[in-house]
Amino acid sequence: MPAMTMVQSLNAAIDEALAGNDKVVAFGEDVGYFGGVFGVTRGLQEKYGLDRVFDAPINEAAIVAMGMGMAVNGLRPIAEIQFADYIFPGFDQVVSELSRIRYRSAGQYTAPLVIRTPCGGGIYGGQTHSMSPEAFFTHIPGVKVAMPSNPYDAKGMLLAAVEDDDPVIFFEPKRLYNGPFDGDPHKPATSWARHPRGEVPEGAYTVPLGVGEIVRPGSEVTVVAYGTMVHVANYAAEKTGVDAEVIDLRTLVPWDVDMVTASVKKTGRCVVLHEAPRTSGFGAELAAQIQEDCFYSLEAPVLRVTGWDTPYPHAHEWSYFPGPDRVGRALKQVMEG
Amino acid sequence: MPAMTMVQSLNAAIDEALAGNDKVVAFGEDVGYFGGVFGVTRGLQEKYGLDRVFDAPINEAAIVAMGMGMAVNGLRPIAEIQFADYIFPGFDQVVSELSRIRYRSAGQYTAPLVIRTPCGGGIYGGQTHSMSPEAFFTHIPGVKVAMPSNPYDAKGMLLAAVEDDDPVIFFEPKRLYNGPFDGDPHKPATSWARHPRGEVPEGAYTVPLGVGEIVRPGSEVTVVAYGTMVHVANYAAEKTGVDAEVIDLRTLVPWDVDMVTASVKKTGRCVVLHEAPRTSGFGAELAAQIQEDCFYSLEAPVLRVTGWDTPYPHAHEWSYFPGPDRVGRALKQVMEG
Amino acid sequence: MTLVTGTAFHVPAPGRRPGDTPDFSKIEVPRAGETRKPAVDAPAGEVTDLAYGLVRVLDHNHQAVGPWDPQLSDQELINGLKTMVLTREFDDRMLKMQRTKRLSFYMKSLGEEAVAVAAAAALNDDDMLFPSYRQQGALIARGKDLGEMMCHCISNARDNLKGRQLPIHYASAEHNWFSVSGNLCTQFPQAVGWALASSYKRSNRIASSWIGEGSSAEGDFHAAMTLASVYKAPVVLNLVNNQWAISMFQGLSGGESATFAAKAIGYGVPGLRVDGNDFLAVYAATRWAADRARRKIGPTLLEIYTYRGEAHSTSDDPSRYRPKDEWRSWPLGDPIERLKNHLIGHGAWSADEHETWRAQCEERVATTWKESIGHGTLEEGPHAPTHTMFEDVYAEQPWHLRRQRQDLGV
Amino acid sequence: MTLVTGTAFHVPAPGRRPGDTPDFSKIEVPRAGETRKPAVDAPAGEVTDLAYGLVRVLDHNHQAVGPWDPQLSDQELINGLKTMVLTREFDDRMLKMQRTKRLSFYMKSLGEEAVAVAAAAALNDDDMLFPSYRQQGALIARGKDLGEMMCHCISNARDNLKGRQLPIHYASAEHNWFSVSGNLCTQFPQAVGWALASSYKRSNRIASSWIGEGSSAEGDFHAAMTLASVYKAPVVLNLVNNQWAISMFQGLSGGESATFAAKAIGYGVPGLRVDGNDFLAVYAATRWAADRARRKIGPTLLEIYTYRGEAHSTSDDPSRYRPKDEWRSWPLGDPIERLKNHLIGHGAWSADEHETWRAQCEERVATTWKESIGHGTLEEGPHAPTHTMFEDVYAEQPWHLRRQRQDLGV
Ligand SMILES: Cc1ncc(C[n+]2csc(CCOP(=O)(O)OP(=O)(O)O)c2C)c(N)n1
Ligand SMILES: Cc1ncc(C[n+]2csc(CCOP(=O)(O)OP(=O)(O)O)c2C)c(N)n1
Ligand SMILES: [Mg+2]
Ligand SMILES: [Mg+2]
Repeated sequence: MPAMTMVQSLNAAIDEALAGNDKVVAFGEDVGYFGGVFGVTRGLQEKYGLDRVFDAPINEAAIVAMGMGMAVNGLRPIAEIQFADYIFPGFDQVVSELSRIRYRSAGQYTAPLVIRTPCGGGIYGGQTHSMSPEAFFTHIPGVKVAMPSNPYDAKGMLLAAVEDDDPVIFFEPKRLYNGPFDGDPHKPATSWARHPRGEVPEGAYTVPLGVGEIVRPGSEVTVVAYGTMVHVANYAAEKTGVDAEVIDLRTLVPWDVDMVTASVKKTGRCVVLHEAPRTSGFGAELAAQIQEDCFYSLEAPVLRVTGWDTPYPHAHEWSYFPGPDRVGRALKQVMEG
Repeated sequence: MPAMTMVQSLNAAIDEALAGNDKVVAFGEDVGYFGGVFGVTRGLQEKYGLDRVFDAPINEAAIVAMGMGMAVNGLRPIAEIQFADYIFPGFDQVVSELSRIRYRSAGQYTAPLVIRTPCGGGIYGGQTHSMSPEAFFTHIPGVKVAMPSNPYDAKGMLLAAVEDDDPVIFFEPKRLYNGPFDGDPHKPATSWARHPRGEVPEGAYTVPLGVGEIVRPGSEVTVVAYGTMVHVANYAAEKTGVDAEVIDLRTLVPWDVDMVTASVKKTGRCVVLHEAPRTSGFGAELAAQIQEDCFYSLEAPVLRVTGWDTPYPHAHEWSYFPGPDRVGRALKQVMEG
Repeated sequence: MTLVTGTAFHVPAPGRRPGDTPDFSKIEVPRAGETRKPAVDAPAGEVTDLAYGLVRVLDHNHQAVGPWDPQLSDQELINGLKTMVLTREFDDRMLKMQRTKRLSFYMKSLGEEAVAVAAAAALNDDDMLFPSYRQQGALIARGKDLGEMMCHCISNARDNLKGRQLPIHYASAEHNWFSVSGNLCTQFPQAVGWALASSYKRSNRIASSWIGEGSSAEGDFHAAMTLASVYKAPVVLNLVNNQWAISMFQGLSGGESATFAAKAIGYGVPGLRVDGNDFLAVYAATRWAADRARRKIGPTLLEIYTYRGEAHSTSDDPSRYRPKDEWRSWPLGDPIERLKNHLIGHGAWSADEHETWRAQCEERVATTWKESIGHGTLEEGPHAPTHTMFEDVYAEQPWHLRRQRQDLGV
Repeated sequence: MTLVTGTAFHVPAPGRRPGDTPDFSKIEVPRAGETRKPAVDAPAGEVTDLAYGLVRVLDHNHQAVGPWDPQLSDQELINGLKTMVLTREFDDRMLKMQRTKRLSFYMKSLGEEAVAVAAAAALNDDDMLFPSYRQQGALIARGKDLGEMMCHCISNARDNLKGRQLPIHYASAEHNWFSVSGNLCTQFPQAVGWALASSYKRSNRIASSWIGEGSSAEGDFHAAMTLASVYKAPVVLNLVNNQWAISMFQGLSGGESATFAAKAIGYGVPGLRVDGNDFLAVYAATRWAADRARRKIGPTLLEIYTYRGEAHSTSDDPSRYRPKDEWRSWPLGDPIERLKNHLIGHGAWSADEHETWRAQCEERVATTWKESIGHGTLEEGPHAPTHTMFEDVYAEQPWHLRRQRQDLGV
């Protein structure tokens, strides 16, 4: 099995999708000839032609709407929004249109569009290249929301998203594109080649949406994370010696409530993590639901470790990013509770 | 003190603001000559002139951006978005611009824009005239979010919003425009004239943002609500006989954490309410924070009663709306917990 | 800050308000036949004059004249006329029923019947329509059962949308009629995407969409025009300038400074102004644009020039913002009267036949109404079963919706 | 679905890619002086030809010719030239420093110096600028301290933005320079709002904003144009067509089918195409538009026609999508060379003086850089104190931010 970066595995997924299904097209800003600013679609226009992998005007509403129109007409489009920070001009098309078309037409029309977009911080991208806006999308009935944490899942989940009959907002933590990242910026960069989930099978396979994964079994506390924070969680557990069970949620809507509640009922403690600002972040939903479902098993309140309620700063990147120290502190705190 | 509907008290507030401060202007779709589709700005163009109260093209991004540009240039604009359902074309201007201008310019530029918008259901408005999108805005650092539940607060809070040096998203529960509504559509409509908070002083006064109100003292369970749900909460408490303490949050960001936690620590139980869909609604934030702050006082999990995770339906209005029956059931359930 | 008197910046105003006498003297009405008809493959840059012209066929004597005369058979015209009359009768009844609270809401298309009905006639039945809320005439033209339309409007058990949508927000895949959105202009770029997928599939089907002049101020207008222009999509984009957007006259949407058709120029797309109350003109212009699309020459923007004869919807009272009965003075007349007079003029139709048909429509609508309410009403039901409220959010019901359904006990 | 071969729909392609010889033969370059200059109060409908012309002053002999010659004094021109040179030296050094990781990011304005510097010269210093990220020349022209610019770019303790923004996202109220946004086109409608408030205050100040041709596809472009047109706002809107938007040539933004200036026509706003590499032309057109705005006649859209000489930013490598050194073949030349040659041509400047000034700039930039890093660097700090991260989110810190600050222990 070849070792791949997440960029390569996403590229492979789109390649598989294009090869396997005539109805698949991919487009977005700089997606065509250039292959995307992160290279996720590199080489695919040359391989599949101008009308299957193409550039789109810089108008995110247009990109979503075009994808929706195409999907309604039977295609399986994969649209790229260059950075998740730039998805908002297209937000109305997602909230008011894409998410509702099945419902409001009583199933006569459906729009299985996949919107891929790189998200998250840790790259000194400042406030307009670092956002984690996933929570907004989890509050929109009718769209699924997913975020892989490694190359293997990225390929399998993206292929599952393309097969899915519902629209999927597919967040790609760009800090993980070229290697795992445990939240410590001072360590030398590591590569996916030396990570088990950097091994990516050739050919098509799917990792089902809606199913989480216990990436680190443990007994003392459940840590619910997704994207880059999965790696931070593992590292923090290791560093603190807290016997944490780390769950990689992978899909946010619908999330794997069974896996999470079983774990929390077992450990009696829970910490939820994300990079996005705290207030009304997806951690709020997780904490609210977990305390409701597991109240009588909980020995301490569910804690959240998240980005701060400020725009993402540039110079204070590592004071903002919820790194292993802050996660470690929360693990210790929840153990004392 | 004259009795006023909420439409009238909002109109009076804008009137006061325009009269008291040259810098105040009001605009939006149909806001000028017509006075708004709900009449909130009725008569004000005639009184203050075409350049102080005016119509705007049907482009919500333009409305927010124009307001922001004006606010940056020293005005105190009050923009109307005709229905909260239609705020999303302007969402990017709120998320990426309005909310961040103070931060990213390090205080050199500020944009004290008030965006008023009618929200909520109960009027058979279907999925595009019934939304309660407040949670989206609570996840945006840099904007304040408020929602009054009665004419008195509406006027005082709107005047506070206009005075506030930060942008305020001001949600107006349209079901309450013309009278209080306790969630029972089968009762005859009542009028604000017979409600104590329908008495609205003349002249300017403010109801400070960030401060909640205990609208019904109680000892058994704390109910946290805002907007129309405040009235539903009162009614449900009455109907069930549960001695609920009902808190009208009034401001969602920043919310009155001291008032809420003091109450929950006293009652040991809590139910949070909103009309918006459940997943990642503002109730999630409230429940997450309350369980964290009050964990050791809680005798049952914090429950949420909310709209369902579907678009707002037309015919099934009363199956969707979180009315007194559902709230009542939650009150009983939390008492058993 | 000291304000001097006078308006600080320009705020467009219609110049005629309640109490004023209607005054359309500023509206220039070119003679029928005056505006030229370019070849279907004319480059956009060579037809910019059409953005300032007005495609008209029926002259003041009700004769079809000039290059745009589509040369339709009497039967085709009579069909069009009949559909327009039916549409108007349907609208009338629905409005009345809303007044008696059987519908929560309604929007008429009075005066704009040709906009929709002529377009439907000029397009193929399998062309995909992305309408806004005032093109019910096109759905009727495509043969949608009136009873089904009513059942939708009253959200009863037979509503094909399961009670999920406001009245008039029809969706009918069978009629290649997309789901009407309550959000303005969103469907415009979607139509372009649909049309591109049609090209992609090497299909002959094109798309057409409608927005109002008020809606054309939305960013999605620019999205649609940019997409259509860049990829040369096979789409006919209609901008219905009916002079009003709720209470705002078209000057608030940019109409004071240029025609709406002129917006097409900057995209290198042909923009045609069309007399929207002239069935033949709307037919001919739509046909020209549809041919252009079908032959993959590219998109067209049609500014359909008309007047909103009624209130915006049942939620507003136009006598509060414009002169009463202004519509009666509209220089382009009533589309039904004009086509009727044309047909009568050359002996293919008569006033009696007309009245007979109108009465039949009234009757048919009334009968259908009675049947429809037999399947339930909004107020009293029955509606689609309550559990359906939780369906179609996703293809399969996820756990949280299942829980919510169970919580409601349905 | 069976796909036949060939492209199903039109996808614009630049026709020249890496490895190809640059070919600008399709670009028509009107002679300098050819495009007429209308009266400042000409109605928009009477200047539509200018959307297809090209305002040019400097001819191929570097002489200033024609009606648009702004008749600037030698000193004014020398000032402009000096500022352009300084801007280029500044950019060069910043790029190098980014390559050695002292900056996280940088964007040069190579070849576009006149776009910003000439505009700054033509506007009043108290006019409000809403720039995008490639108009640093205008900030330098307004006298912003280079050291402060650098301190911002390296987010050190003296960064006036407290380390909150990416490099080059300057904000300087003192210079009437709005906060540069990383989000494209958002500032365009804001500028219109600002300008309207200026009218409202009966102020003489106007606003000006810049976007790229790629960004003009955003919905906010339509928002800005609609607002400007409807309210006749005193604003100069610049659309810098530098041929590329990262890797996408201007055809992907609509440039294949019409000029970008032509977009103004549909709004009833004058749209002028301007040679962006001709300092005098940019000055003159800006001045015309500014006069129009200041006299409350209305807004103007200027398509500034130029070429992006460098990579989009330090994050991309243009040799992967366009011929190497394509810029060298750009038919409109280099703005610095052209103004220099003009001044030399009539004896107001010399090659030696030029080289001396350039070397002085290089030196000054180098010295300033050394001073600036003395106040800290991005990598090593010091930065603004960490607690400032929690400030300025709101005027006053609410409880949740206070808690978060305490949680971080700062
Ligand atoms: C995004 C959005 N903003 C505002 C509205 C409220 N609204 C509904 S119809 C309407 C006027 C539309 O006017 P126009 O486009 O001219 O169409 P017409 O009603 O004249 O056919 C408005 C403002 C809406 N439905 N959607
Ligand atoms: C809303 C938004 N979408 C996408 C981007 C990513 N992006 C940054 S610059 C750029 C290209 C802009 O090109 P153009 O407007 O022509 O300006 P230029 O760089 O040529 O000066 C893109 C796509 C962004 N910053 N904001
Ligand atoms: Mg209209
Ligand atoms: Mg560009």
